Formats: sequence, C-alpha cells, structure tokens
Amino acid sequence: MKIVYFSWLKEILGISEENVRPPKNIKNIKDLIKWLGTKSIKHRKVFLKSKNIRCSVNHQIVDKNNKIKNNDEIAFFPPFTGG
Amino acid sequence: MKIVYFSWLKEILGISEENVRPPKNIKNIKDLIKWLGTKSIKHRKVFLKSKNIRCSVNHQIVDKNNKIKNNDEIAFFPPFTGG
Amino acid sequence: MIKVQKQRINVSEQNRNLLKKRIGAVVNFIGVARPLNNSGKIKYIEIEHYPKMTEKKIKEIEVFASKKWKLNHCIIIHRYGKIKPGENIVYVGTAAQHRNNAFKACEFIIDYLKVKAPFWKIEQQNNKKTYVKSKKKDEKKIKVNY
Amino acid sequence: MIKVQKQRINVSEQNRNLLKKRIGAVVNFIGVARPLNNSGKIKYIEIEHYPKMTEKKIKEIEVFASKKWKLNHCIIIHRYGKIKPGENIVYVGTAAQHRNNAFKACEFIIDYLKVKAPFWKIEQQNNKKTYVKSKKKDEKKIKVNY
Repeated sequence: MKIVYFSWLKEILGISEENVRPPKNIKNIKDLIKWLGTKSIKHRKVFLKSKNIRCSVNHQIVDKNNKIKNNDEIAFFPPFTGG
Repeated sequence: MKIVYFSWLKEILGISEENVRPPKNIKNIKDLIKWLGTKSIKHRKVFLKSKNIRCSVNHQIVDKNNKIKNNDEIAFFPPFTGG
Repeated sequence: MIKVQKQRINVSEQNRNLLKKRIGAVVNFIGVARPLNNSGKIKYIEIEHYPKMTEKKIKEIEVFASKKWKLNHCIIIHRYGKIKPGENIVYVGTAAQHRNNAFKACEFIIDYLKVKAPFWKIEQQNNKKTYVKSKKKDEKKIKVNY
Repeated sequence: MIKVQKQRINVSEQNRNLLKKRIGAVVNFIGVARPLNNSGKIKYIEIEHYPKMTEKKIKEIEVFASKKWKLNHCIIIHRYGKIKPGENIVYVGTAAQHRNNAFKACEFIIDYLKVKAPFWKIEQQNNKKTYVKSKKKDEKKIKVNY
C-alpha cells in the first residue's frame, strides 16, 4: 500500500511517500490513520491532527470510513488552497 | 429648443436634429410630444409610437412629465441596445 | 478608465493595464458581435450613440461600481460604428482584492451598460436592416438604483 | 481545454483562443499572487499539487460547467511551483452565447478550483514559511454537488 503526503504533513514527516503493509484488521481510513500514528513520533504528530487532514484513495477524495485495499494509493493532505 | 433624434426615429424623420419654438403652453415632455406629432406626417408617424420612445433633457434621462425650458437639448430615442 | 471608440479594442493591452496593480483578482467581460440573427447571416452591425451623453453615463457606472465593490481598477470600453461578426464590441475589466467583488462589479457594469448607456444597434444583412430591440429580460435584471 | 503548468500563463494568447469561435460573450478570471499577507511582505508563493489527481479533477469541473452552462469554449489553466507577487496563478475563461451563462460558469469554476483541486499554497517571507489555510467562506460558497 502506497501512502503519499503533501504540504505540512510531508514537511513534518520528512518524506513525500512510503510503502506500508498494515495488519489485516486495518480495514478503512480511520483504522489506517490510527495505525500510521503509531509508526514514529513524527507520524504521531501528523496524525494526531487528523481532523485537519483530508484523504484520497486512488485519486478520489473519500471520507474516513472508506474501505482500503492492499494495492491502493492513499494520499493525506490538508484542505486545498489553490486558485 | 434643440431636438435630437436617434435610431429609427432619425431614419423615419430623415433628420438627426432640429430647432423648434413650441408655444408657451408646451410645458413638459408629454406636451412637446403631442405638439411635435403635428409638425408633419413623418413626425406623426414617429410620435404616435411614443410609448416606445425614451427621452433625455440635457443628457439626463427623464420621464414624460419632466418640465422643459427654451434652451434645453431634448433627445428622443428607442430603449438602448448597447453592450 | 472609460473610453468610447470606433477602433477595435486591444484586449491584451487592457488586461495588462488591469494586471499592473498587484491585486488578487481580475475579471473581464468581452462582448462579441454575433454572426447570425433570427433571419440569417449578419454582414455587420452598426452602433450609433449619443456622444454628449455616452461618456457621462459610462463614467457614472464606473464610479458607482468602483466604490460599491472597492475596485482597485476598472476599465470600460465600448465601440460604436461598423463592427463585423466576431469582432469585439465592449470590454469590461475589474480588479479587486477579492474575486467576489471583481465578479459582481463586472457583471453589474455590463448589465447597466446594456440598459443605461445611450447606444443603439442596427443589424445589417444582405437586403435588410434591423433596429435591434431591447430585451425586457435585461431591463428586469437591473435592480439596484444609483 | 485544461492545463497544469509551471510557466506563466499567456493571458492574451488564451483570450485569442476564447474569441476564435464567434460567440456572444467571453468572461475570464485571472488570479494574481498577492504581495502581502497579515505578517508582511511575501517574497514568493510556492504551489504544490498532486499530479496524478490534479488534471483529472480540473477536467471534471470543466466538463460539468461546459454542459451545465452550454459553453462554446472553456479554458482552465492553473500554475504550480514558485510564483512571484503580481504574477498570475490561475486563468479561467468561458465563452457562451449569453453573458449570464459565461459569468456563472466562470465564477463556478474558480469557486470549485479553490476547494476541489489538489493544490496547496506556501507563502515564503524573509524568515518565515506559512502553509496557507483554506477559507471556510470558500467551502461554504460551494452549494452545487456534481
């Protein structure tokens, strides 16, 4: 599973993407956020603020109950500020 | 008193302006329209359609009860169609 | 800045003018002469105006809109004379700190130009000359009085 | 036509493209990088985006707006990378038979770009880098769902 980070999430983590293999009980985005938050101090810092984090699965915006699969590309980012 | 015509009024009358000296009882635009309508067959043709005619006095749009004075510039024209 | 002119409007030049001040949002409207009316092909349109009144009326609209929507810059240019299909007729450009104001002002200005500025259009076809009629819809759209 | 690009937007060229088809009304919006924020002068902004998602999202907005407002032509260009104050960031151009549609579509597109397209802005000042926060006002403005 590929995880992609943007904006301040990328800056805090110091990486723009990583490949992870979450355990089988991680079934949706909410679970994934909890699990990712345990990976490192930096991850905890990012995912503690998860109310301000938006997320996409395979380039579609989804809410946090969205199911996830092993070969998904999952992205975490703050609300958009283009235009 | 200078009368100025635009658009189809100008075309029907064959003139773009004329100087007139209406009698003293012609006090407002409504009176003036009636009086101008008696000047010629062409004038009658134009001023019979006076519901579709708009009017300005000294470059200000006015309604037909507007008073008029001897040295006013009065213009008659259809509704605007610019833009 | 307002202008009533015979020659084509140089849209690029006007946009450069609008963008000179370092503002957040620029909106512009360009009205283009149509190639057809209900009875067929149009050779050209011809716009007549009331010179002594035109600039004054457009200036009033500019001043009102600039104040109401806090514009940093406002450009209104309207042509008269013969205009071929596809050529521009009118340019309205607004620049403001925030896009809502730029949009509202631009739309207001073109709405008001349509019903408050002394221009009259003729559509010239092969054998026919039509005095364009004003649209009731346009007059109804105008709510604000100034 | 949509584009996500690093280089400046050639507004004149895009307006010429919009005007090519002989339509009645052209509206365009240009977003410009501001020179100041609440804490002072901005040296430049930097826009990051999500390449695999950006064009897809913008295309969705274009298709929706073109259909809803019967556009003859629609151009959306959004930049990413470093942008200096006064430079353009985004261009939205709409061409339609009637001006109401061109205005509504243009405003809709920029509103949607703000909250639906995956761009993130950083403001770089002398000693300070700020991740720009999204405006609640912008999110509230979006009513239509598509």
